[in-house]
Amino acid sequence: MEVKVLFFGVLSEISGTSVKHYRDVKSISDLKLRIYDDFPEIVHYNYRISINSEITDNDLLLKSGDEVAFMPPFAGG
Amino acid sequence: MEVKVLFFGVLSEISGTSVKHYRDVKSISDLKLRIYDDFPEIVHYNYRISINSEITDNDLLLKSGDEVAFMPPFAGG
Amino acid sequence: MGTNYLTAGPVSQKLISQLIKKMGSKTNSGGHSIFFGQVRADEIDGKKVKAIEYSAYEELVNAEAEMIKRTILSEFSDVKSIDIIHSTGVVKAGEISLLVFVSAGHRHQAMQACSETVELIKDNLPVWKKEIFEDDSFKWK
Amino acid sequence: MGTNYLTAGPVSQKLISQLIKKMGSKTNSGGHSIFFGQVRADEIDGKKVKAIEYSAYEELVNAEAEMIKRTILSEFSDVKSIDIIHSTGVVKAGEISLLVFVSAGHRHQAMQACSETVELIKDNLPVWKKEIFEDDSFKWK
Repeated sequence: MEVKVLFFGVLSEISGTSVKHYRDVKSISDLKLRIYDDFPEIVHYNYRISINSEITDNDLLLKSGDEVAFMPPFAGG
Repeated sequence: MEVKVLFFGVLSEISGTSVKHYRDVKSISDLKLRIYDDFPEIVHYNYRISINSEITDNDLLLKSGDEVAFMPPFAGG
Repeated sequence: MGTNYLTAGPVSQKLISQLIKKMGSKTNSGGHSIFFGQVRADEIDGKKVKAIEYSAYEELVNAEAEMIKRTILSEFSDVKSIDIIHSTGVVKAGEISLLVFVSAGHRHQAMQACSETVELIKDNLPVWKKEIFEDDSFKWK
Repeated sequence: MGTNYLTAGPVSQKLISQLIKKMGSKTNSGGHSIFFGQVRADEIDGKKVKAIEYSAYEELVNAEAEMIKRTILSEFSDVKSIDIIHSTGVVKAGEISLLVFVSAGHRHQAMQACSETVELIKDNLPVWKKEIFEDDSFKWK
């Protein structure tokens, strides 16, 4: 299985990309560990997560094709 | 001496004019009596008065050339 | 008309465009709040309003509008500019009779100052209106 | 762009004119309240902001903007319409990056609903910005 991860705002700069694919991640917490491995600096930033355009604070299970976004605090206007 | 009296809003309709001149009026209270004589219906309306474009609630003395406005409640917007 | 605050007939698209176009000229403004008052086709006792006819005491409108601007500028330190335009004469239903345009450094003062300016106009601007119905009868407000 | 709420670059005079022109179409509206957010030429640590570059999560912008509109319409029964336009990409100092346009039967709901819409946008719209300085360095906000 594979999920698509989107990085926004300052996180896209830290990760050096706005999209990255991860394989064999069971859950949000699992994905976070993989991302912290790749980009340790991200641990220092505040962010919220959405799965398939729905914001969530829960450690949900992931399935193939899910789109997971890592979003720093919104700054529109 | 002569003062110029302006009637606004519904008061201009009751008096049938927007401008009228009055002679030999000493004060606001004096002028009001004269106006009530001419247009008795005006006594039933709320209004404020200005002298020379300055709103006042006082019974001021009038001098020749003064412009006195009778103004119903404002209704702009 | 001897005043910067009154316009004959509805507030025109041209006047509105002029104000909109000058927004970008102040690069220390971060927010613009605009209020448009529009004549509503209200139904009153079964009769529909087709227009409102406004009349104003022009000299006093000038004095009061200046006072409103001074009041707002002294209360809101972040406000950069305030424009007020009110119609006189006939304004048809669907047309604009009042424009208030406030620019400020930040959004909160822009919106609060605009709202307060509108209230001060309602309370203090010597303007009167009569509603004209479709059958040409009318009612003073 | 697959969204009704985002525009590439600054909110254009043309877009603004279109919204202004459609005001009169609803004769049951008595007030329109508009907020424009403008990019400020702020000075930060001695460097002047020349532009802001906005990025957005478009799908989520759509969902959140719809939610904001539903929230406002359920809270303000007198509101007739709400338009929201936010920029993506580069918007220079003095240009408009946000437009909120609320029409209502009466002025209070128009102004309150507009103000509350702007706050909901600030809190809930997935948009990010980076300030670009005159020397082309930048800072995420």
